[in-house]
Amino acid sequence: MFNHLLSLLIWLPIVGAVPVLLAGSGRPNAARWISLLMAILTFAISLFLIPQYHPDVAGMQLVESHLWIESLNVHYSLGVDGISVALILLTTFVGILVIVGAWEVIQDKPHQYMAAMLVLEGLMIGVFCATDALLFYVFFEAMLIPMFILIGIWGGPRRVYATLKFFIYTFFGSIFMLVGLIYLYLKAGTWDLHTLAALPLSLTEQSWLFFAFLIAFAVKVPMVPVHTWLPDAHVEAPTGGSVVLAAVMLKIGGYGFLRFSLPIVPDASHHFAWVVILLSLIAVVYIGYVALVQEDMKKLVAYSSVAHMGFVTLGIFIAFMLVREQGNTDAARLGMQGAMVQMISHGFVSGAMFSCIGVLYDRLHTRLIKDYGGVINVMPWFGFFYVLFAMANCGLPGTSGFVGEFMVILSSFSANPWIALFAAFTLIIGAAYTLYLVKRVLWGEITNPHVAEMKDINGREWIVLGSFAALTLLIGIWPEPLTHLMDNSVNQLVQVLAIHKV
Amino acid sequence: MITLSHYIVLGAILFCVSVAGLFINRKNVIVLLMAIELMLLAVNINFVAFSRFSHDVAGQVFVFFILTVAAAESAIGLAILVLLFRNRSTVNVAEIDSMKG
Amino acid sequence: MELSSSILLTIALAPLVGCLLAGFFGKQIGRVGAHSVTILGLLISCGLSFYVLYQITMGGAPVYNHNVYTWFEIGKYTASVGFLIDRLTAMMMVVVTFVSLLVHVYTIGYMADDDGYQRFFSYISLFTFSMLMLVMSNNFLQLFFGWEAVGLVSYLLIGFWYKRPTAIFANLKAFIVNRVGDFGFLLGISAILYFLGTLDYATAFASAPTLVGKTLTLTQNIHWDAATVICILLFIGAMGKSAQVPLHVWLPDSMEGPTPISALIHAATMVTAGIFMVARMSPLYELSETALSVVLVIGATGALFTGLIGIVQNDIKRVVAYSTLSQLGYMTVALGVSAYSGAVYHLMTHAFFKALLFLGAGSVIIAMHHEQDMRYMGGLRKYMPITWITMWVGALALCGVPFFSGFYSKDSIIDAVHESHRWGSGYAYICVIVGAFVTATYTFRQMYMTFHGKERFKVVEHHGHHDAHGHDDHHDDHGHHEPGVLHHPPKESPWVVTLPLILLAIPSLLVGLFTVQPMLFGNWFGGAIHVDEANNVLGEVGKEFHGSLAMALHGFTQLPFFLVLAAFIITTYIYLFNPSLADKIKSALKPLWTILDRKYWVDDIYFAIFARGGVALGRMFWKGGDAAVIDGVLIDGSASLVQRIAASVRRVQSGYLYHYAFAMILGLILLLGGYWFVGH
Amino acid sequence: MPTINDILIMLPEFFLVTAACVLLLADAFMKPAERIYLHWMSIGVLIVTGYLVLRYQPGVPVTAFNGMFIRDGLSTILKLFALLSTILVFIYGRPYMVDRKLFVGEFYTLMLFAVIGVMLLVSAGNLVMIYLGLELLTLSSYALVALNRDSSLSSEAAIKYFVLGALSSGMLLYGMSMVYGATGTLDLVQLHTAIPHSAMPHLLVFGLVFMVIGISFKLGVAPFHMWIPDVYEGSPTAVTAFIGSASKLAAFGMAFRLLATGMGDFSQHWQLMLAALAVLSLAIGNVVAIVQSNLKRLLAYSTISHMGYLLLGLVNAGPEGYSAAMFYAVSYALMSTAAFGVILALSRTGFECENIDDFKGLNQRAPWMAFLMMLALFSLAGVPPMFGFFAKLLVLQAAIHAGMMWLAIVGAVFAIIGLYYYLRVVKVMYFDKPVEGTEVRLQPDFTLRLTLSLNALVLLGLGLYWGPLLNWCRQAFVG
Repeated sequence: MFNHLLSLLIWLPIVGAVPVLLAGSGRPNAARWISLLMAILTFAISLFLIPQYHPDVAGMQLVESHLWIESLNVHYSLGVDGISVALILLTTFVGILVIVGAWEVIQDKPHQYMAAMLVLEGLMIGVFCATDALLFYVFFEAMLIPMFILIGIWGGPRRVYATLKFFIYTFFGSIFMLVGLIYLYLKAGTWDLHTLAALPLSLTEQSWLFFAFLIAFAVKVPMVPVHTWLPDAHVEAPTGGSVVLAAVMLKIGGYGFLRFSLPIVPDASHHFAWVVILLSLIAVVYIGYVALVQEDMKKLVAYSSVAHMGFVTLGIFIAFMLVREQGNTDAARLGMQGAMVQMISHGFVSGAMFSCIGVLYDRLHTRLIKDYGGVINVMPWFGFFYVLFAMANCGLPGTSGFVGEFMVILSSFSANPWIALFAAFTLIIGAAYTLYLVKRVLWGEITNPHVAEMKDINGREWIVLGSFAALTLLIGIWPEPLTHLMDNSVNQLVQVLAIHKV
Repeated sequence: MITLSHYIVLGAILFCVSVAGLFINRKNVIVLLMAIELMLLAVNINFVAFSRFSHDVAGQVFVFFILTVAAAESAIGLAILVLLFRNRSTVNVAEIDSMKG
Repeated sequence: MELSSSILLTIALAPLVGCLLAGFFGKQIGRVGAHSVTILGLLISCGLSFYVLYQITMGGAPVYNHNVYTWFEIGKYTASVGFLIDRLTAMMMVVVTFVSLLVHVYTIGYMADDDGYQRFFSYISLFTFSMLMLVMSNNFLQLFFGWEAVGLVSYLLIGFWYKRPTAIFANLKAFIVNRVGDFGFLLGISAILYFLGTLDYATAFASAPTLVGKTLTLTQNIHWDAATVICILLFIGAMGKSAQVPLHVWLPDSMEGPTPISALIHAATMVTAGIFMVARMSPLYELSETALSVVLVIGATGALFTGLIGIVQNDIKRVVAYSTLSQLGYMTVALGVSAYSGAVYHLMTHAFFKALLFLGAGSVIIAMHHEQDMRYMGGLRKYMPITWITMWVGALALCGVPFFSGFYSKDSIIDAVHESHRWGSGYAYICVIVGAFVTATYTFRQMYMTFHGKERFKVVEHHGHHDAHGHDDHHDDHGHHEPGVLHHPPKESPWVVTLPLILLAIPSLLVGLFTVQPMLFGNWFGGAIHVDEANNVLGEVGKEFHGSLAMALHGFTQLPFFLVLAAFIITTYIYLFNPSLADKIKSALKPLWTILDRKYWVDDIYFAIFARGGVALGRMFWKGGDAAVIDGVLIDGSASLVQRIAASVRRVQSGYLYHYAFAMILGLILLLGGYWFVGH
Repeated sequence: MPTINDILIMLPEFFLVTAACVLLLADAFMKPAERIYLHWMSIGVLIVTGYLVLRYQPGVPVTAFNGMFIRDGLSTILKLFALLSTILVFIYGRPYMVDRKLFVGEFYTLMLFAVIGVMLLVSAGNLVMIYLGLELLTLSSYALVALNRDSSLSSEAAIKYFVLGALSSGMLLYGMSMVYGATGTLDLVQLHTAIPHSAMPHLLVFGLVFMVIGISFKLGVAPFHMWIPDVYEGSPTAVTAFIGSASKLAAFGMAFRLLATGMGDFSQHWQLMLAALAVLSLAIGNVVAIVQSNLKRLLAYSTISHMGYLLLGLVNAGPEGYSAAMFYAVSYALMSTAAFGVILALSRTGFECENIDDFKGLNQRAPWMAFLMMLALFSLAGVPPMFGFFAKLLVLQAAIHAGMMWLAIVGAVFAIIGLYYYLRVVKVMYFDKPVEGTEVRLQPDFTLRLTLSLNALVLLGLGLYWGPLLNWCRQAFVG
């Protein structure tokens, strides 16, 4: 089993979706239970990664490689390093929670919903495992289909606009990457990422490729100014969709930077690092202000996601300044680790935030902040979780939200104090928009009579929020296991980006 | 002395006439059929001329095929025309525009 | 003997356990259960803190500095969670746990009828835990953890009565203003990591001298001295936490929280964290004259001008709040002249008498059925003698009347400033001297308005209604009944309230007398605080020190005492013999009064610029940037453009045969032309 | 001197011709009730022909009748898929034709003759053969389009198709005559050798242009695409499916024969022409499709754009590019048969089910059909892991390899625009509520459902494992 652990992880949920579909709308509960079983099974199997993966050994592990298309030299090749392992665990974990979260919330064709979720989960795992460029691209794109369906069928009033925007936006981003990858293939005769990393490229070639990759991943992350699909998608998506979108899908953008931009076009990445850094800082400040004035809870959290992902891109790209201009590899590692931890933590925190909003939405069927107020009066437990996640969202020490931002700010100061200055601004603006939200939703007198009738969270919601909370705190209080898991891989990346190709 | 180029030019002229007939004529579909025949004849002239001047008989054989096929073609064309007239009770090109866009 | 980490962990975690029990199982264990577990936790923690203090001072235990566990370890950078226990820490631990314990007890009475009883106990225990993590930390990471954690608890407690619009505004404000400070603080920590490559106190302080000569390059030609940058950045953090101008605006509003936490958090402990931090960082601050001057000037400004506001306040708690601001200013001034131990010493005495004043005020508020406006009080002394006497003790201590604890700490600060030759010390000296007078003025005014003169409230007996109207629906606010009307006469508060008052009155009175000699002049803090010989102003002051009694007697001949006396005479005359005079003066000095009443318009300006401005900016970005430009023009714009093109192109498909044929001919011509074009 | 061997080489064609004639006669003696046998017989005939195509397959390209007829890998593949798609069309089309009283012998015999045309065209070794094959195909197609005698749309489509088709074949012939004049030969292989030392290169290019037009018309490349939307819309859907699949394969074959086999050494002249035509049809096809409300018309425009992508492969003018283009043609044939298959399966008497709105809420009514249609549409849109994506991948790669990065980028950009209108259909099927009153009734025919499901699932299957097919296409062009 362990030699095909990754394939198992990818295909189990995808294949598992078939019985779920067959269970059909006739027996929704059967569909629910099967999909839950599949999700739990996948998670259980993914736990084997922890003993199977050796953090102290560098390079890809649990490697699988089969020739897929020999005339194009495409391989079905999988492998994981610390970063992928962390992200896969995140995916499988979230996978369970979204299914539990959708349990009786989704009444219309639940079997299709669950099936789409499972397929999506499998494909996302595939993205994190693929070590062949074309395979990666296939997973990367195929992901869009189930998400498109999820938003489109179970979404809100403007779901069609949102989902089309989402699909086309992302497709737009990635198609150029495809052209770039083909170019690379024609040059190198292979799609193997490891070989491509070693491929010598002129700075012009690298620059073109860099921007091809940048568009693809910037849209996914998303970075300013190609972020506008995210608020719409989030607002319209069903809760589960938003959770997956925020918790995992955005990470794929950051992950892509690590797998493509850094190793394949290091010099161009260094050359244009300032672009990314600038955009990241804009994301932190500009988006922070935008988030401040949102009237829709989901939109607000969506924007805050953009701001938080800014730290990911920032952490990744200051590494170049640190390594190449100061030779300070340790600070680079710190920043990159920060980016990674931020990805994971944002997975939990934003996922939790969206789950919370889902809880409210299921009760009042509105996401407008002004319809709420004084929720704490009737839902104390919910209030507890909501405040906890809000605090994590504005990076309070002791929650996972702090760790990544802390590391990134620390290392960015070493890169350039000004970067740190703007990055650290998130402490203020982040607190402002998050707590302003909490103030308007949670605190105060009950103004809306319907709020008075709301019931506190039930057991199912307790499980979802509770597990999110547990991990948020765990990582916040003791990130060392996580950083240790990824340390070797991050270190390797830092070494790689120190190598000049021209 | 009539050279090859004369034939080619003649062919070209006939061809142009037929083409002009095809898109200038806005009245009757039958005219279109005629134009098409004319075009094929222009082609035939070319073939014959070329084959004559390059002392290669294949071209003239081709002409026979073209003539045959042309006959079949016009047969079908007329059949369709009849059909059209039956359904539309008109063969006016300017009125055949129910499918557009 | 060596301190064991288990003891320290117990000290830190006992309150946390109490918090979790009271918080998660509040319903199950009930009110009594809640306060029992939390108080038990505090008792353990407090007792052990005293034990630790004993071990450190008398028991000859060496300084404890060990990590509990590694937080992260990346390359050469490591961050850990651990404890550094020296005399400074030990003292802070005792102050924190002792005051917290008393506040816990006091709360039993104060919150007796509140719905959020368990929640409240859980919060204050959580606060104690966070504060202990802060003071016991041996590294910057944990310091920052505690720093923000106390901020969180303060946020929760200010907003404890979450139905009050004012409360939830105040707690948001408090948190965000604190975040402004933390913003600088975090950058300071980053700078330390950048320059010293470590987050650990000991290592950092050891390598601190290497900072000399290092500079931080901001632009091509702007290079700042490393130490100055670090110290100022850290001090920005302190300004937030310890409510120094211009970040002081949150503290007065924080009085929206229940009184016990005003005593605990916003007087005794949390707000002094900044002072503690700077004292802790003395090895760094000693490297930068500039930074210390900044500290000095800011502190002095706060000491005087926030005190002035106190004079015009009518809310009994706000008076104390402003006095806290001003006292924090004193401490900061002390830091500014490198009299760190003076600052910490004043921190301690202030913790006692200010907690006392707040709790006393709370006791009065209980008696007045949550009426906080002093204009409806007066003559309370005969109703509540214990509160009256204890508060006088606190008041005199605050004014710095000789023999009272406040005298020793405050006077030595004034002397220290007098001794200092640092840039800004002249200004500071004026501020603190005038401040002494101001302090006395608002203090006596408060005491008179509350306890003396004739009663300005009337008692209207309401039978039957009285039980229903306990002071639990007071959170809805103080305005239910019309001001100055009570439903039954004020009475002395229960023992759980008065006991803490007494227990705090004793140290407020005596602690100075016994501890000034060692702690202030005896280099008691030892290695914990580092002062360059050149800056050792307290040493200078210490030269004239001949025992605490002598110092007190000598105090009667000093300028500060005369100022206090003057204030005493004036206020006595005004508020006891000629109350109408107050209003006359007010109207006479209308403009001045307005300035003070509007708090120099600082809050208004901030609100206009940052709150409204921020929202306006955000809306501009959102509607203008995201909605209009990116979505409107780029995304939907291009989409609709394609639509329009399509709509026009489809018209080419006219349906007419001859058009189709023409298109083909056109294609032919294009290809031929194209070929001709390429060919030639 | 022709030998028996020549006959053997052309055996599949001979068989099919004979069979077609037999069926033509048989039909005359059939009662309408027995026509179902005709249906199965024709399918059987096609299967046998396919078998014959595969059997006796020479390892190397061979010619018959003095190079008139070429039998090589290319022709084999194209023939097989043409036969396959014709079979599919028969299966999908039968219920539809029955509903419309069009279930007549002509349909089958004409189709069979058209297939013969396809087979001759793709195996043509001589300009004459190309012309004959082409005409056999097109003439039958004219008749097929007009099959529904009572429909005015059908006859309008037919007349348009006929006139324009005639014009294009006239141009093709004109071009052929020029080439013939310039080289003095009609044989493609000799043409290939004669071109370099031709006396009148300009005349040659002149001819080339006309032939390119003939090809473009058959492929439906802008600006010679005008007939496509109207014919697709007007003709019976079954016929549309045939025109959209088999005859596209034929068109590709013809393009290859003329351009590669015939004028391969002249490629520098036609590469740019094709590139320009590709850009034009990518633009027109994708853009105009956006505003269509009739699904058949939309698919027509999508055809136009797809032919643009096919040209991306051809411009490479090397074995790699040819194989990519053929791969694309094959994939397109399969995708369009699937898409039209769904339309056929959903349509019934008096209900064409060809308007996009007819698909509203299909997921509620016939989830499986909706799913199959979605597979087809995503495949057409070129979203991985569907088959269509890899076809696009290959042609893009071919274009980049030919040093036309700009062309590849244009292709990519229009893929984005194209995506939109496919998604629009998916949206209608999945996200819209069904229109009350109109309820979708599936064709009960079991074979139809089964084959259709297989057809659509193959798009996914080949997407996951398309290596062998690609190899096969590659092998057709090496040596």
